[in-house]
Parts: sequence; structure tokens; C-alpha cells
Amino acid sequence: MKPCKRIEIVIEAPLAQRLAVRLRQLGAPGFTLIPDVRGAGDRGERRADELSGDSSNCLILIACDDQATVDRILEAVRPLLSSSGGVCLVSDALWLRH
Amino acid sequence: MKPCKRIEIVIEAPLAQRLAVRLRQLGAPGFTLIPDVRGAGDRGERRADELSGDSSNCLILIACDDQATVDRILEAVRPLLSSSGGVCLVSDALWLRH
Amino acid sequence: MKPCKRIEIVIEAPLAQRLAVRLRQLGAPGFTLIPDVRGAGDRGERRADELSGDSSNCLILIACDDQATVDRILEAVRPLLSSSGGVCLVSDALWLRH
Amino acid sequence: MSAFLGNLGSPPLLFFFLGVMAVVVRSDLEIPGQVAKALSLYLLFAIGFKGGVALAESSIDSGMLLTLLAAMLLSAGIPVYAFFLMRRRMSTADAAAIAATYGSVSAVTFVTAAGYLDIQGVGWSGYLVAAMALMESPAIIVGILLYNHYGNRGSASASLFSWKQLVNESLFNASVFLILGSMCIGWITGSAGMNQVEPLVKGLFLGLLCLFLLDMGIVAARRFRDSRQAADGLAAGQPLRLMLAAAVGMPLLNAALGLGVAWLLGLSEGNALLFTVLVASGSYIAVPAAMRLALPEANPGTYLTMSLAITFPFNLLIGIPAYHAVIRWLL
Amino acid sequence: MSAFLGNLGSPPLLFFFLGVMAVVVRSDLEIPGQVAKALSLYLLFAIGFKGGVALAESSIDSGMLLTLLAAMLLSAGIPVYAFFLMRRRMSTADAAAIAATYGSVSAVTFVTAAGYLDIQGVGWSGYLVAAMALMESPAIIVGILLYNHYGNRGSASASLFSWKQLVNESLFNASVFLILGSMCIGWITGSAGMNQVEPLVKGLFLGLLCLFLLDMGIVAARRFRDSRQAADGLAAGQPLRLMLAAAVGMPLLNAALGLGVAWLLGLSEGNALLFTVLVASGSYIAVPAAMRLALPEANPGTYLTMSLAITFPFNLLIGIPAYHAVIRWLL
Amino acid sequence: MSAFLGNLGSPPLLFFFLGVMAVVVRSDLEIPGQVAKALSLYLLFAIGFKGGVALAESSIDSGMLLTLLAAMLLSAGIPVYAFFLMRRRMSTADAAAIAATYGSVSAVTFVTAAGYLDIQGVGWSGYLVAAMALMESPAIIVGILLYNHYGNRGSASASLFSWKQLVNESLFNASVFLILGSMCIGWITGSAGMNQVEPLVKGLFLGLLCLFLLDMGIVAARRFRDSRQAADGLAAGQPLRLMLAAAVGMPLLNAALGLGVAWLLGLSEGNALLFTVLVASGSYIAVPAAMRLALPEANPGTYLTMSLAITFPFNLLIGIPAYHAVIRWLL
Ligand SMILES: Nc1ncnc2c1ncn2[C@@H]1O[C@H](COP(=O)(O)O)[C@@H](O)[C@H]1O
Ligand SMILES: Nc1ncnc2c1ncn2[C@@H]1O[C@H](COP(=O)(O)O)[C@@H](O)[C@H]1O
Ligand SMILES: Nc1ncnc2c1ncn2[C@@H]1O[C@H](COP(=O)(O)O)[C@@H](O)[C@H]1O
Ligand code: NA
Ligand code: NA
Ligand code: NA
Repeated sequence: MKPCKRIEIVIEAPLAQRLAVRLRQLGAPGFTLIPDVRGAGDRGERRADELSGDSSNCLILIACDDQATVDRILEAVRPLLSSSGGVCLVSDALWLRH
Repeated sequence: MKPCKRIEIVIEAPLAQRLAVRLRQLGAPGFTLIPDVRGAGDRGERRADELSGDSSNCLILIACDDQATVDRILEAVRPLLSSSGGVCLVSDALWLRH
Repeated sequence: MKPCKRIEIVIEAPLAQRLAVRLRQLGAPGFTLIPDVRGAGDRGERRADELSGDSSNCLILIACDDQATVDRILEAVRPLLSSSGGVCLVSDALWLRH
Repeated sequence: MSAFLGNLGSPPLLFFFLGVMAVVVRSDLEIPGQVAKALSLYLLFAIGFKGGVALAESSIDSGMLLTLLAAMLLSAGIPVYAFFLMRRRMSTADAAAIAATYGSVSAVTFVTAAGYLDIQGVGWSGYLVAAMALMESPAIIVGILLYNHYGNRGSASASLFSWKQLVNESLFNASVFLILGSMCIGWITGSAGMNQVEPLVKGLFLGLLCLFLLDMGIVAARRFRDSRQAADGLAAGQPLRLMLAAAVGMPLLNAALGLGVAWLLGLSEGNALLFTVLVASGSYIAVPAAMRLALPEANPGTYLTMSLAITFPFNLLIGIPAYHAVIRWLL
Repeated sequence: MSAFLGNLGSPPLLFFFLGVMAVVVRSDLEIPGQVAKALSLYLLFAIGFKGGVALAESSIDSGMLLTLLAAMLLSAGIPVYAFFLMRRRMSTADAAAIAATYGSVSAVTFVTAAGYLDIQGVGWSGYLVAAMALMESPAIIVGILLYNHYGNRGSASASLFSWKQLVNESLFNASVFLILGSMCIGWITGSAGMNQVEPLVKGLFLGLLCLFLLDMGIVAARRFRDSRQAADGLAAGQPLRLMLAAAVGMPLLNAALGLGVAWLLGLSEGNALLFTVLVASGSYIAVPAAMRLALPEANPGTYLTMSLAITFPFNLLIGIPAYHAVIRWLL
Repeated sequence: MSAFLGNLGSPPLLFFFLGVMAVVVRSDLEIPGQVAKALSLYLLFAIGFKGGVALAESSIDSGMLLTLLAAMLLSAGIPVYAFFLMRRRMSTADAAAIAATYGSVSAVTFVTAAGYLDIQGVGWSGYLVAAMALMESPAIIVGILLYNHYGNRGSASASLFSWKQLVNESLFNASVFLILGSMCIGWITGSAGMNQVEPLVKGLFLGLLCLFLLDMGIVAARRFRDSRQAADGLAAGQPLRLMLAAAVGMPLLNAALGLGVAWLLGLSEGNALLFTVLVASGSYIAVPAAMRLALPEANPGTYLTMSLAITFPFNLLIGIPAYHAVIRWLL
């Protein structure tokens, strides 16, 4: 079991798709993406509705054991949250090495 | 990065819909809801099956940096869990402010 | 509120279905399974695509307050991760008793 | 006898069996959830539209209005007798939930009966569709009133429950709304409208009913299996024997009631069958959804298993042709 | 007048109303997301294929090419005047997003207009389908160029935004690609191909359009309601009155433009209507998706609410028959 | 030659190309997952039902039973030779997985071939549908037996793997179960049943096949692209050239085998083609699912890429008309 950071990001689907691509460039060892997530926050409600041009959220989960990479990811996420809303949480976890 | 509580609630879909509405009234700054989640616990299996009247679970995630609000939310959730089952976990996290 | 471990496992859908069955045998008090989760890691991208034989991931969440059970679960998960890939994270949380 | 075999040998029923078989042999066959939901919306849309067009071609008379009134009264009245019957063997909450279940109706049973009549070449009137929509809700309200009067109040989810919302939801729940709406549109546009949508509304009806019943077979059999597996856990409902007796007894009692009223109203063969099927069927979508919020103490392992896994197949396989035979004999 | 009533009384429009009603009475009726998406793909496939087959039966002439050119020019030109008009009352970002919205088109409005013509028995030519596809993208690019020139650059999501990707996405977005592709296949296989797929492409068209517009009614009404509820939060867009004025004014102005050009091009009755409808409609799928990435400062509560919740129903209910009446009067 | 062009110019094949193109130009076109799944269930249902009805109109004879026996033997036998052939260049696990893949069948290739025959106006017999269902499973079991004998046992996921479950799953997997079940129902209800479901089962068949192949084009092209991108990561399979050679060689070898057996059995033109196509096709749903559990050491980047991204399009575009040409020449 190796200590690591557990980064959790909720952002709008169109941004999430591109963020996923960017994550690899930033050196994330991997990520998991939960699509079609609803939510509400400062910018009102978000629900999945492809027809309406409204877009739902995605939840991206990243386990990362390298602090420098964590910082790079957070720096990349911060401006997205400012301009388009969302949430990013960081917590501690143990990563089961196999 | 601001310390906050990460509240995670798994309850049946029909309750989750209404809990989401209630959350705003309780002062939650926002929430994220993952629909169509399966699971099993004391009350047997739950799967998504709209036709059968069986209902799936939802997972609700709330980041909250105000302890009083956290307590209010937990008080509202507790009776739901007693009567209809489910799980509520609280953990610590850092919230990326933007 | 009772302290517990929060186990989070991301593995391929066909394995997840069977792991869910196994979990009960290992004494897990319950579990929550999020289906159709995308992701990427060492083994490349995974997306939901039932037609193609490609399989998506599932995210399994287990709250468990008994350390012996936690260990049994982790031992069961470890070989799955080695052979088929995925991620398993363990963190601390408080479980709202009702 | 031949009516039974004819019914059992029709493609829709055989696909229902196939779904049951899929669960028995543990096949992973499954209609994706959203598609199954869409199929059920399609059936409501089609039957509503057809009913509306049929209505446009007839005239509204007092017999029609009487039938609608009788349907609503039955939906509100059945829960009362069912509640007191059930309370002798079950908790107040379970009894109230079962009462609401059997006062309300199953749209799929109705649609299947309509398909059965189409295959048999027996006509039926459009206003029966309205009867179905009117019967969904009263039972829910009566069931909860009974519980509030005879049970201990202050249930836990009560914090999320409000009467106003409940009434709104039972009046405008998706299936009631879609079927009534489609009926109105069919009624407004008449046969000119039907010409535009005929290949969808009529052409595909029986084929899509097959696929839908395939899924219902899976869903019903799965619930039956689950209820047996849960026999010793918290999830368990009442003993299986009691559930079986109640879930076959209720539709038979109600069918008798329905047949009697249909006879008093002087309904035609097809209309009498549809009316009886409505009264005899039990809800497994609208009622359970309402019960989860209003009566969380009631165990879905009891009321939902009864209506979905026992009464529904019973009506489909035995009830419809049996009621039909009785109607033929009465007429 | 009777054209209006005839249009309002057709099943597709009535189902649109039914969807709006569902939101008004707070019914939980909803077409599952993936099925709604599939319905929209079906409509593009069907209209594309039909257009292609029609094209195979005519010959390519200069009038056709001129029409396509005019369509593209309008899609690129409208954003320019719209931008300066809107900037007088709104932020540069909002003005640019609205400009792009109204330069681009709504495929569903086009499909509904085609269905309207089919019901009315008025013919139209296949190449209009190509015109629709060509009009989706230019407006997006012009809108962003305008913003980059007149607004403050360096927007936050810019890190995820690249021109190359944007151009690729607007040229090959799902709806443009599917409609052009189906058109080519219809054109290659001609009436022999049509024979193979006719029951799907033609038989089910109006029926599935009904179900799709039912969902569009829900979606549009929901957005209208949300935009009113958000009136004081961060999510709020412009004041409702301003939005209403702009969202009815833009299609009227553009329809006038479209009618003029259609008249200059000498288009037939059906073609002129489709052309006008394209010019008058506003995008609510492709443009908002692009704006979220390229112009995150623009508020979807403004531009999306305008095109989806106001302009779309306006064109559907009033625009199509009104433009048709004018065309009839002009011809 | 004209058979090739005729095949390539048919709407279903052109839609497959369109799907491939969508991936090439990086369009975001995609059929929603549940709808794609539903389309595949529809095709199995329709082909099964048609086969059953055809069966009801013929009589069961020894030639039929011999064909079914031959089909099963080929499905069990092909993996043996394929395994030893592949093991010369690949790991034991990969060789076993490929062996199972090519012993088993692709239902979609079969359905497309049936559609091809329908378009060409060539008849075929219902029992071929049963042959398809019987060929899915034996190869899986033989493949795993081979691995257990020649490879190192004790694989990691073995804890989740049980023979009993595997056998059950391969016998009753969704596609086998649905196709056999629909065939039985078609056989029981005969042409009376067909009358009820004809608009769905026959009318929409080719149209929905187009939409399904559109999605298969996307899915196959995406996997081809991914396998090339992964060329240096852990996810990489075998070198592309080896995979190409094997994935074109296997269907050709197996087609030769199938043609020979079909000739010995004296099958008619249509039946011989379907039989050959079955033998020549490779599984990309049932086998990979089983391999993931039973042989996690085998790399889906190899066996799945081969069957889905190379063999499937090869059979679709070249194989079917080529085998047909040979059969015509042999007869
Ligand atoms: N406090 C919160 N807890 C959990 N999720 C949140 C929270 N606030 C916002 N979100 C999620 O982030 C999305 C955008 O939030 P906002 O930008 O605040 O509108 C929402 O739709 C939610 O899904
Ligand atoms: N220990 C657990 N860990 C994670 N999820 C759980 C756990 N126990 C119950 N759940 C979830 O809560 C739902 C209701 O649980 P229960 O009331 O125990 O039947 C289940 O269907 C699961 O989704
Ligand atoms: N660092 C990570 N953080 C979150 N999820 C991951 C991570 N690495 C892998 N995954 C998930 O586990 C799956 C299999 O990973 P892998 O075996 O590394 O290819 C991926 O598809 C992801 O969904
Ligand atoms: Na009833
Ligand atoms: Na426009
Ligand atoms: Na084969």
C-alpha cells in the first residue's frame, strides 16, 4: 500500500473530454471518468440532455503518488473551474500496489 | 486549498431526487449526483430497472466547508437511512478554490 | 459516526460483476457499484462498448468497519489487478450510523 | 380451452415465457434499461393514440361516462376491502401498500389484453384507455389515507413526503400523462392523424409488444427469484405461500367484481374484457414509487413481488383468456 | 389562418405541446436520453437519405450550386450584423455567442419543416439537405473570430481550446457528418436503395417525429422554466424581456433576409420555405458545445435559452406557417 | 466483379464505410451504447424469427441434422489447428484466445450475409440460424482446454473463474439464447405469427441493419486506430503485420474448409454461403468476454483487434461476395 493523493474533479462534459487528454500530457498515471453525472452549484442545475445543448457533468478520479504531478494537474484544473465552474477535491488514500 | 468535509450518500433513486432539493434548503453549497448506481446491503440487491418498480441507488457527493451545514445535512439524512436503507460516509478533503 | 475504511476499486466490467458476488462471501457488509465508467491507465483506454467486446470499467465502493474483512477484500482484489489491471484505493471515513 | 392455448401460443406470450426462461437458465439476456423504458412509452403512446382515434369516430354517451365513473369508484373502493382483508395477516403498512397496489392498474396488462383482442379480432372502444388512466391514482391516495388512520404516523421519510406533491405525482405521472395526452391528440387529429403515424402506431405494435414482454418476463422472473433468495435476510417479505395466495386471490376477487360491474353496465365483449382486466390487475410502477416515499415501512419484497412476479404473469397467461371465456359465457 | 391551424393541429406539433404541458404540470414524463439521441440521429439519417435519393433523380445545375453558396454566405454573414446589433445591449462574449447561434441552423426545425411540407403535399429538392449541413459551421468560426477581435482574449479554458480542433469539430460534427453521409449514400444507391430501407426511412418518419418533438417540448419548456427560476442567481442570463425580444426578432429579421435571397434565387415554393427556415433558425446543439470551449465567458443562460426555449418553438408554431404564407403570397 | 461492386454499393455496406470514415475524420458521430445494443438484439430476434418461420414451412431431414453436426464439429475442431499454427509465433495464451475466436462465429457477419442474400434474391433455410447458435460455444471450451493443457495454469483471475459458470455462460449467452428462442417461437407460431410481427421483423430489417453497421464501422475503425496508437505501450498486442496476416489468413483457410464441407453436404447456394460465412467469421463478443475471465494473460489487443478490426470488415466487404462467387462457380 503506497500513500497517494486522490484527486476528484467535477466539470462539464465537453471540458472533461479534453481534460482527460490533457491529463496524460501532464503525467497522470491514469484516470477514471464517470460520465452523465448531474449536479447543482453556483451556476444552477446541470443535467444530462444531449438534445438541448445543455451538458451534464463528468466526475474524474485520479490517483497520483507524485506530488509534482498533483500540483501540475491542480494548476491545469484551476482556470477551468474559474471560467466554467465545477469542483475539485483532493484527499489522502492508500494505493494497493500489485 | 481549503479544508472541507466530503459527504457521500448512497440512497434509493426516488429519495435521492427529493434529497437533492432538500439539500439546497439546508444550505449545501452544491452537490453532485451519480444516477443508476447498483448495490447490495442489508436490504438485498438493488439494480436499475424502471419497468419493475425496483429502483436503483444514487450516489450523492457534497463538498461542504461549513461544519454547521454538514451537521444539518447529516441530521436530515439519518432518518432516511433508518427507514429506507443506504450509506452515508464523511471524510476530509481539500477543496481547490479558484 | 463510526470510523471505517472506504475501499474504492476500478476494474473491468466482467470482473466487477463476479467480484461483487465474491465480496459478499468475504463478509463485506455491502457495496455500491457504478457501471459504465471510462478510464485510461497502463493498459490503454477503456470505454463502454458492448458491441465491440471492449469492456468498460466499473467503480466499486465498499464501506467496511472491520479491519479483518478489509484485509480479506484487499487480498482478493490484488491478483485481479495484477492480471487484468485497475486501481484500488483505501481511505479513512466516518460512517453515519442510523 | 382452445382460447387458453391460442393465447399461450401467440408470439407476445411466448416471448414472455422466453424472458422467464432466460432467468431460469441464468442467461445474461437483457433489454437495455433505457430501451425498455422507451418501449413502455411507445406502448402507452400507441394505445393512447389508437384509443383517441377510435373515440373520434364514436360519440360520447352516458354509458361511456358511467363506465369511467365506475372505474374510478372501483379504484378507490377496492383498497378499502383489500386493506382490511390483508391486515388480518400482515402489518398495517404492508396491508395499505397491497391495498393501493390492487386498487390501481397495470398498463402493460391492459396493453397486452388489447393486443389479445386485436389478434382475436374482437373490437373495443377508445374510452377504455381513459378508464385506465383514471384508475391509476385514486387507489394510491386511499391507501395512504388508510395507513395514516390505522397505522402509526410520523414515518421517517416523512420529511421528504408532502401530500401536495403526492397528489400531483399520481395525477400527472408519466404513464397517465402520456396515455391521456396521446388519446387527446388521437381524438383531435382523428383518422387524418392516424394516416400519418399508422406504420408506427399500428404496424409495429405487436412486434414491439413481443420485445417488451420478453423484458417483462425477465424482470418478473428475476424478482420472483430474488424474493425466494431473500427468504431469510432483512429483505424478506411475507412467507411465499401467503404471498402466492394473496396475489392470485386478489385478481380473482377483483375480476369477479369487474365482471359484475361490466355486466351491469352492459359493456360489449371487448370492452368488458378490458374493464375486467383493469380491475383485476395490480400496479407495479406507480404505486411502489409512491409507497417508497409515503410508506417506507411497507416492504417492497411483499407488495411489489406480489403484483409484478405473481399477479402480472397470472393475468397474462391465465387471467385474460379466463375472463374472456366467462364474458363469452355470460353474454 | 387555416394554414396556422392546420399546422398546429398536426400530430407532430401537438406532441410538442404535450411535452410543454408535461413540464407545466410537473409530470415526470421524459424520453430516456440515449433514446432521444437515437431519435435525433434517425431523423438526420432519414432526411439525409431522402434528400440523396431525390438528388439522384434530378440533375445538378447552377441554380443548385448558387443556392448552396448563398446558404454558406448567409451563415457567415449573419453573425456579423447580429454581433454588432447585440453588442449594444450585451457583453461582447454574449453578443458573439448569439451571433454564432443565429448564423448557424437547427436541424430539427428543418426536419419539422420538411415534415410539414410532406403533410401539405408540397415537394422540395434534395440539395436543401446539403445546404443545411453547409450552414452549421461557418457561423461558429465567424463568431469566435469576432470575439477574438473585439473582446479581451486569453480566456480561461483557452488551455483546452485549439483552432485546429474547433475547425475539425465544426466541419465533422455528428449531425453534419451523418446528414451528408446519408445523403451521399442515398444519392449513390438511388431508388434501389430506397426500396430496401423505405419502411424505416419513410414509413416511420412522421410517427418518430412526433415522439421526438414530444421530447423537444419537454426540453425547451424545462430550459424556459430554469431560466426564469435562475433570475437572481449567478446562472441568470440577460433580463427575460430583452431575451424574448432578441429571440423573436432575430428569426424574423433572418427570415426576411432568407425570403429575399430565396426570391432572388427563384426557388420553388417548398425549397424557398426550407431555405427560409434554415436562415431563420438558430443552433442549440453544435454552437453551444463550441462556445463552452471557445467562449466560456458567454452565458448559456442567455444564448442557449434564446435559441432553444424561444426561437425554436416560435419557428415551429408560428414561423413555419407564416413564412409559408408569405412565400405563397410572393409567388 | 459486379457481385463485389453490387455488394459494396448496397446501403448496409455503405453505412459501414460511413462509420469508418467518421473515425478517420475524427467526427464525434456515435450511436448511443444502449441503442446499439438494442439494435443487435433486434437483428438476432428478427433473423431468429425468420429462420423459425422458414423452418416451420419445411420438414426436418437428415441433411439438416448432418449440417448442424458438421457446424459443431468445425467449431470444436478449428481451434485445435489454429492453436498450433498460432503458437509458433505467439504466446500460448494469445494462441488459445485466437483459436477460440476463429472457432466461434460473428452473428453480425451472419446477419449481414443473410441481408446480402435477401438483396440478391437468393433463398436460404431456417436451420442455418440454429447452426449459428450451435457454433458459438464449443470453440470457447476447446480453446480453454488447450490452454490449460499446454500453458501454465493457475492464472490470476482464476479465483473468479469456474468451469461450471463458463459452460453455462457459453451455452446460454444472450445472443445464443435470443436467436434460438426467437427461432423456436417463429417455428411454433409459423406464418400466423409472422403476420403479426412482419412490419418489425421484415419491413425494418435492412434499414436497421444500415444503422447497426454504421455503428460497427465506428467500433471496428476505432479499435484499429487504438491498436496502432498503442504500438509501444503495455496495451500493445502483436506486431501489426503479423496480426494482419493472421486475421486475413484465418478466415480464408476456414472459408476453404467451410466451402469444402458445404460441398460435401450438398448445400444449396444460399445455405452454402451462410455456412461458409459462419465458419470463416470470428467472434468478437462472446469469446473475448469469456477470455477475459478464463485467460486474462491473453491480450485483447491481439485477438480482439484481429477479429473485430480486420476479419470482420474483410468478411463484410470482400469475403461474402468472394465466397459467393466461388460457390456459384462450384455449383
Ligand atoms: N459543494 C459541492 N459539492 C459537490 N459538487 C459540487 C459542489 N458545488 C458544485 N458542484 C458540482 O459542480 C458543478 C458546477 O458547479 P458550479 O460551478 O458551482 O455551478 C455542479 O453542477 C455540481 O455537479
Ligand atoms: N458497506 C457498504 N458499502 C458501500 N455501499 C453500501 C454498503 N452497504 C450498503 N450500501 C449501499 O446502500 C444500499 C442500501 O443498503 P442497505 O440499506 O444496507 O440494503 C445498497 O444497495 C448499497 O448500494
Ligand atoms: N492513476 C489512476 N487513477 C484513477 N484511475 C486509474 C488510474 N490508473 C488506472 N485507472 C483505472 O483503471 C483502469 C485500468 O488501468 P490499467 O490497468 O492501468 O490500464 C483504467 O482504465 C482506469 O479506469
Ligand atoms: Na386493479
Ligand atoms: Na440561422
Ligand atoms: Na468461425
